[in-house]
Amino acid sequence: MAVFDLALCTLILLAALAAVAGPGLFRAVVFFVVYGVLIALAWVRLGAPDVALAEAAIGAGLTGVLLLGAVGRLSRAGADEPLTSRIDWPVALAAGLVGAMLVWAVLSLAPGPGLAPAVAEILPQTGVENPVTAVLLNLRAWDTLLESVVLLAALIGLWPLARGGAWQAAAGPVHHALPDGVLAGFGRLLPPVALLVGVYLVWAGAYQPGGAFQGGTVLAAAGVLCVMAGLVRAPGMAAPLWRLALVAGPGLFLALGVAGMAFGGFLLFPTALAKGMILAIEMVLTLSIAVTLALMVLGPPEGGGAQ
Amino acid sequence: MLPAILKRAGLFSAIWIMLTGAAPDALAFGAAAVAAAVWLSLRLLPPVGTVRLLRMLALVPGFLWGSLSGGLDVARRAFRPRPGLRPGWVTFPTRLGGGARAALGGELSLMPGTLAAGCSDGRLIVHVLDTGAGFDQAIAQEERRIASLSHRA
Amino acid sequence: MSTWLAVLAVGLLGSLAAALWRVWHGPGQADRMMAAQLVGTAGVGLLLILWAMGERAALDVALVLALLAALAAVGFVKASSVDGAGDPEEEAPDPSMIKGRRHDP
Amino acid sequence: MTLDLLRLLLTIALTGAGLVFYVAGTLGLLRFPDTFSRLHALTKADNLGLGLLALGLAFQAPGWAEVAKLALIWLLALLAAGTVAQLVARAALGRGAR
Repeated sequence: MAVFDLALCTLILLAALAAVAGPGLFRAVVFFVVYGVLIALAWVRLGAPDVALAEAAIGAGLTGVLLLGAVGRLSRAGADEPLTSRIDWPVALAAGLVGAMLVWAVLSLAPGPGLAPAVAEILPQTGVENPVTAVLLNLRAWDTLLESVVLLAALIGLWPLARGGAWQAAAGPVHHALPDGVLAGFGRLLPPVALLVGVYLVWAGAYQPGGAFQGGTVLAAAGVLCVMAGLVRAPGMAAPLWRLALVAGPGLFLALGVAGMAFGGFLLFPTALAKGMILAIEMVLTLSIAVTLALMVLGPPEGGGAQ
Repeated sequence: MLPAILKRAGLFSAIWIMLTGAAPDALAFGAAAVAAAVWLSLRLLPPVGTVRLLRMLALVPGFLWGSLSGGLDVARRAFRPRPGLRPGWVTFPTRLGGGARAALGGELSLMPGTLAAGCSDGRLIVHVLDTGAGFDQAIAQEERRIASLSHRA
Repeated sequence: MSTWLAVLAVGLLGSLAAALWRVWHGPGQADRMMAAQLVGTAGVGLLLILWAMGERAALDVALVLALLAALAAVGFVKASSVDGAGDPEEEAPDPSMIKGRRHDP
Repeated sequence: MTLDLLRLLLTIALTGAGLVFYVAGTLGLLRFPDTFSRLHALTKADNLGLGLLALGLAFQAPGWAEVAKLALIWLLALLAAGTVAQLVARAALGRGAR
């Protein structure tokens, strides 16, 4: 498999180079989509299937839609193809420097098992069987809590770009499709299956690779497809229930973290209750992540009526 | 309405079991997920008639065979020194409505020599690899098969 | 068995690499997009092989990749519609392109 | 011949055939003269390749659950292929995507 790994690394570098330095926006975006598939393979080879799952869902599903939509918009505005293959030297220098530092950091890593034994030792007290979930939602819950807040902040940052300042209107442009066409047909069939897969990934997260982020991304993709197929109107931010869906995950996480203070400290989950608490956080967080990601991909409101 | 709900619930339960390998502690999660999937599917695809699931199963071998010969056909052309293509377009009137038409298009795209590009003015637009080959009857036959699946109430 | 799987994986990766040529050369946007689709299908195949080699979770990664395989293409056809929010099937096809035969019963 | 050997041979034969179809799809994508013919090659050959690969590997699956998941993966890939072929072909028929 050494040949395979070497070939995979070469392809990743080629795809990355073509995406960054190749001429033409559209080509760059397609190479970025391809790069996502290759990176997912690399994560599996590195024994990190959790990351591979997230990459497959985000890279293959959502970023493609987002970036291709952006290219289409630039082209309609007559502003596409501003990219020349001219290299921006200061940026290249800075990126090269960071790259060299990363290479140095990797090479200077002491060989050894890392933190895995320490996690394995404490795993029974965390309430879950998947060590990655244990780290994300118990041992380093701070990180995950802040990440979920960052996601929300990104969406709030996107909202002021609403056309005409109507940020409470339905997200994105008003999508439409031939009601009995191919696109609508696909949009009628796939989302229920995607919903099942998304919930499955959340359930699986307690035992094996999976979790709120991966599941939420798949659910977001299902929602985006429903809207893009013209079957469901995108939600608007005037609706209190949608706002609740956005903040419920980080909110519950924060509340249970504060409750943990009764047991010794912020975000400290007592072993007996940890499983239930983590499960509750995961489920509600999945919903929030799904709604946040879907609204980000659909884009700021463009003046269509809200739901 | 009830038969549609039951059929879909059965189908989604089967998918859930395929996903989880019938793990017993996944059943509660599964019940909720299947209920949500049925609700979503009824909202996206309201039942307009009955779909004959058994007859659909009966069509599977024919579909697999078509898919196999479709793959063999392009593989042969791809490996030959000269692919021998005479590509062109044909348009067909179709009476199929809604999802059935998209299904026919998708199926034709996996069969030998034909590739659908949706509809326009009630005509199915089909790209064929070899305009000299007889595909008219094959397309008509697929249309009849798909039409036999649904039964409008 | 594991040798055979490794051969299979390298062969499939070679097929994937050749598709990158089409992404680079196009010429049309549709050509680049379908080459990306091929990379996705080959990626699913490679994940199945990695699963057979003992990476249990690769099967779920393949599942997610196959589930969302069409999403980028859906984004592409939406973005290339007139207003960026439509459906290519709503628009009449270019008549000069399909000047082929009409078949009527 | 033992059952294990038979399973091994079936796996090798089917996955080998799957690889051939993948290569055929790629060759078609590179060699066929126009966008739509290339779309034929991609849609038909690749999904047959994936199907054969999945079927071959199913003989090595530890249990029925994995076999079921392999089948589900192939079905989803087929649905995606049938949809993408039609959508991309139609988009290429319009103005923008050529």
